[in-house]
Amino acid sequence: MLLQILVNGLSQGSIYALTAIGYSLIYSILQLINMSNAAVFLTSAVIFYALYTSLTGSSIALTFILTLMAAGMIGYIIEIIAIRPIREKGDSNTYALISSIGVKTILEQICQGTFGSEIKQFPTLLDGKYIDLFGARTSAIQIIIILTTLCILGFMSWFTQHNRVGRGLRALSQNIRACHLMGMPVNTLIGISFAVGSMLAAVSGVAYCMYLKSISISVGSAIGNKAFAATVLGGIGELKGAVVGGYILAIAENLVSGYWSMSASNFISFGILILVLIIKPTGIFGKKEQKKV
Amino acid sequence: MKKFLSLLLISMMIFMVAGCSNGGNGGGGEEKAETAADANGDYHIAVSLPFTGTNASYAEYIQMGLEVGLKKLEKDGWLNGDGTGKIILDYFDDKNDATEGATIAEKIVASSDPYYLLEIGSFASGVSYPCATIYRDAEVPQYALTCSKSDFLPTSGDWGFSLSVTQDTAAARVAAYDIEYLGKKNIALIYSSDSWGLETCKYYTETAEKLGVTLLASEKYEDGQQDFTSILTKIKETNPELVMCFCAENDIVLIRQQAETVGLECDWQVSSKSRTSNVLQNLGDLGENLYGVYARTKDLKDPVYIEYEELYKELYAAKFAEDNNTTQKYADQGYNCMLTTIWAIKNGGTTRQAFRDQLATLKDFPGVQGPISFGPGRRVLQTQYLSQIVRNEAGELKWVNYEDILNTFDVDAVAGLK
Amino acid sequence: MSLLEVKDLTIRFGGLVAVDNLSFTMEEGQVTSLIGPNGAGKTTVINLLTGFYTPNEGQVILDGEDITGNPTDVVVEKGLSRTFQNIRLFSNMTVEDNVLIGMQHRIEYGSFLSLFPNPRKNSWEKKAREEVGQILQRVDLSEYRYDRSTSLPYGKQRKLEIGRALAAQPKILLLDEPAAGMNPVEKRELSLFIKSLLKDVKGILLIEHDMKLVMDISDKIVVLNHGAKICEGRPEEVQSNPEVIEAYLGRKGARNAASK
Amino acid sequence: MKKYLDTRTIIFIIIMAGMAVAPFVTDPYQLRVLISCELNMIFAMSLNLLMGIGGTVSFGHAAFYSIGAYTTACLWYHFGWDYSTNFIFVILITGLAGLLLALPMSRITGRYVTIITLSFAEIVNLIIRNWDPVTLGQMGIVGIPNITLFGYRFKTKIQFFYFALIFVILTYIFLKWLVESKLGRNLQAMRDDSIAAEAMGIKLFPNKVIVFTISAIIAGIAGSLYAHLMTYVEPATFNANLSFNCISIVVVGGLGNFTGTLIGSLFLTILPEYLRRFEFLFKYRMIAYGMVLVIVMWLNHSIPGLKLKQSVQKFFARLLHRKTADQEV
Repeated sequence: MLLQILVNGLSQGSIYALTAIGYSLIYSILQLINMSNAAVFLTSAVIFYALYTSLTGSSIALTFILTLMAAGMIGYIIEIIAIRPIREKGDSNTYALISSIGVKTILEQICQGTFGSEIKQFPTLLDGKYIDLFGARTSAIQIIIILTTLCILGFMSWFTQHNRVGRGLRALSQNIRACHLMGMPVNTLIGISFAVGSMLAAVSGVAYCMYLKSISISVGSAIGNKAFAATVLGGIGELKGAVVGGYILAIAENLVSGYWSMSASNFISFGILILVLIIKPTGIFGKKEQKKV
Repeated sequence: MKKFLSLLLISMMIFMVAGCSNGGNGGGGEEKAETAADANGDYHIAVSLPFTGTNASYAEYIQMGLEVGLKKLEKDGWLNGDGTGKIILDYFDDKNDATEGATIAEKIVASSDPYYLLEIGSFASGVSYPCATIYRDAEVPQYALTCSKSDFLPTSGDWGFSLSVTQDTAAARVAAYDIEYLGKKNIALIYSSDSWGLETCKYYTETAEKLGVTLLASEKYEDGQQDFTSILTKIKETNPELVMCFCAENDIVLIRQQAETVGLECDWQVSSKSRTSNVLQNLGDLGENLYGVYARTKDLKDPVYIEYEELYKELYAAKFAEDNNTTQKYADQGYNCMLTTIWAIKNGGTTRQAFRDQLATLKDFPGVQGPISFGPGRRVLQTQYLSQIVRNEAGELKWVNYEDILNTFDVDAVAGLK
Repeated sequence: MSLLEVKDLTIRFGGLVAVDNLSFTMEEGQVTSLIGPNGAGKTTVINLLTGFYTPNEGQVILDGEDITGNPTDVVVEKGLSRTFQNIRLFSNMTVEDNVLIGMQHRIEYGSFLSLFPNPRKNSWEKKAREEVGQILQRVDLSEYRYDRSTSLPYGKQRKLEIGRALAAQPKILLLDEPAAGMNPVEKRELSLFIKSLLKDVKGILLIEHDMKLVMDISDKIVVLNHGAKICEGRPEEVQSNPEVIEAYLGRKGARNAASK
Repeated sequence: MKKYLDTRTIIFIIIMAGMAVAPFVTDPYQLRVLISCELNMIFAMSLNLLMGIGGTVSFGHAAFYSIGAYTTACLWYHFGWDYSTNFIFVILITGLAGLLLALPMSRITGRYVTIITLSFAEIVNLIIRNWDPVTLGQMGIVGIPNITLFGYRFKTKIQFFYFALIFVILTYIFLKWLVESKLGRNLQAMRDDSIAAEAMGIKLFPNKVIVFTISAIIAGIAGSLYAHLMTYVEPATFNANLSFNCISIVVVGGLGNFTGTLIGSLFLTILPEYLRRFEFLFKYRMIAYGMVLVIVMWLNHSIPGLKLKQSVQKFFARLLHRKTADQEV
């Protein structure tokens, strides 16, 4: 039983982690909590479903790539429409926050309008195959999700360390004005960071619906808050923090709902978050900001 | 430029406050018109349903049922038979939110042009409840067709109506079927944590105790929950014979699929709320032998049903085909609601008070789900049968009703309702 | 009995000794300057005096009272108020409100009385606003009274910050590089202004890089290098002290200067 | 000289006069919309105190709103007290909740404060959902009666409207006193630059606790009025959207500008109702609402914040032959 819970925790943790990386990426650059990230999670799942049923028919891979591109575009457009005008005016983040809430409402309502609120079947990979992992019954899709998350974490750490654009993003997170002075295309880079964040949300959205083998419009609501909590738990702004935070949260939740009750598990996830923040305000991996006078 | 924009916005706002009146003159339509019909003899009915938000699909089905009912009336030449006396429906979207629902209720009550004869109420009891006091005070009939909370009718004074069996009766009957008829003794329960889930779970447990069965586990889940693996793992430990689910149809699909991943083998029972074609379709083979409860006599030879199905296909052919040639459960209830409303108006219910009195006397009305009548306190007297997804000879999975069950098994007596 | 006594003040950040048992005194009615090359630990000393950091060892005695390790708000009440190297005005507040914040610890009505109009609050508010008028007169910013503080030109913002510090009626006014970013004319005006401030406060501790300004108005100079005091005395003595020159110009520089 | 009649107070008086006359010219539906505006005004003003003056961006302000509503509902359900005694308990319990939320603030600054408020709101909602013996959990509490104050029952909606209007006026005036007092200034100083504020002798933590407690109490009062208005409370209505709507009202109205909050409440409460009458918008009403949020953020982030140009200010100055300045506190 314990092992089963751990495996469930790992796969759910991966879902949280993927979305959390998106939150963390954008936060580290703009110190902005991008509320529309959860809406992109839902929108990309709906786009995948729409593409799968209408255009590309059978091949999951092609649909997945198209969805990723669409999600990247959505992320870029969100940045241009909702965030850039405010950011360039140098206004405080609260205003960018409100416009990202506006975008969240718009995206959610469009999905609601077009998709309807009925549940629908969602294609999945290697359906029905179960592997007996030391007595814990894990479905193939769970393994795939865990592996993809680890690969993406590897890719992201490579991307931010060695790739030119990735290093640009990391530079941005240190000091945007300096990047301006260095002649870096700050606006496009921030646009790319939104696009990357959205793509990550798309991956986790589609993966989650594949795990559930079905899709409905309320799929994003629970995940949005939890992923956000995971980002903070791991230390906001730290990519590996988002992943570790996601896993800790998911495993704790599954343990509690396994041995106690599901409604208690929500208590636990937010309870842990507050406890960690009180003990170490910047989260597990976060660096303590020096109080400069 | 900015100054112009600010003045534009502020003036727009003042215009909006005035614009909100949409024709309603001051003081609202309190005066008792001797007939609710407007200038050209048509009757206006307000419909407040959650067209956006979580229960949006149910709202659409009810709307389909109402429209099919209107189509039937149109075929019979409207109310007076000669093309006059139309019924006009005004739809409102309450977003499944109590505050929104109450605001709409005030709008309906206050509006004198169009003057609403009655209001066909919201889907969830959480939204119909705050409106009940508003309609009771303004003496406007509230037809909350899907409200199944036991104390909704008393709260709405004598102006509230509902077409669905109250939770206490429905839950007791399901328990009786599971324990006595199907002979299941080891039962686990999964229920949604909204007011409907809580109440049905309470009555189900009570009846089970009366019949000497204590539940192995009863697990509550928060709405919006998608991943049930932890609950199902826990229930698997208690290895039950039957799992009873008081959940919405979307959740049943998730639970049944995830039970497969967790490896929980047992029988499954759902309440009437999720005994729908949608569940049938989504579950596919997993749905086999899924028990359900249903009030409908799927008697294809029943003329009322045949006429309903024709009109339904005429208006919603694509949806009909998509649901492999069955009409949606909530559309049937919408249709029943429309038929009973038309019947009440035709038999003298032309003012709000008259309509209320007339509708309260409903007895053995030939509805699509068999005869409907309002017992004492306007509670719906309707029998409910056990039903199951069974593979017919052609190998297709279909919902089947065990209608002859009542000849050998008096469910109400067993459930202690008599 | 000197106005301020600092006895072997020390603070360590991990291995680094930022201030190495520094001792100096300030006398009443004098402008004492604290100078030293960049990174000598001047700002750290200020933070130690004003209670932002608590020292590992040593004592700070203000007008006979030991204020070592006291939190900032207690230090201000005891009579030590400061300005900042990079101007820290309250950006969304008017000039008047900024000065009112400066004197807030002298306005004697608590949070509870703030919640509703009462005679005590009204009288204190009236008195405070009159005093603000005088202070703004003193730093000649009266006509900007209702303007937003950040809308003032740079020089005037500096003056406002000094005005705000004055509003606390401190015993010692601590000026952290007030002349930074000023042209010679403004500097000239500033040095006269600082001299005139001695009428309002008992002593002024000045931290400044501009040697001409420091030599011009200081009665006593303390020179810091790498967190340790290398010289304390009158401007003339400090000017000719070889260690000071070496600290500023480096050994080679010192030799050239000496040979000239 | 005391600026009694700066532009903000004048606009406040105009709005209140308009509202006072409203019941005579509006039908019950419009009156209901205006009552919702009133509750949003009180609720948004409390958040504006926390955000605009206190500098804390709170994502979970609906928590205090729900605590206020549920305190009233539970006390009536279990003990049947009338509004006068309930009111005292609403103040006590929401004040306590505000205090509880302020405690972690001593160690935490900046962005993390927002995250703590979000988690706090989620936990409060979960407690209400699952504490069945007291709050009846998801069943909701039904049949909350009209407000009875010292025997007098506020039966009709119009009486309720004026009862709520009194609260709006009292809150506005109370907050105006607070902002123009030593406490108000200290809070704004802490908001603008906490290090400089500390250097001026302001004790950060006690002030934080006070602003959280007062803001929580005012939000709690709005919640208790909501409970009596709706006669039915259930946990689902106090969700995250309630907090986000309130943040939008405050920001659209202008941070720290209480008159702006009144205008913001009117604008963002009437807008969805007004959009209801457009047929083509039937299902996509909320999309228009989202777009308005984004557009207002473009327009220099608030309507009143569009800086009524000097001419308007000068007009009032000449009118009252007083010197007024662009008092953008």
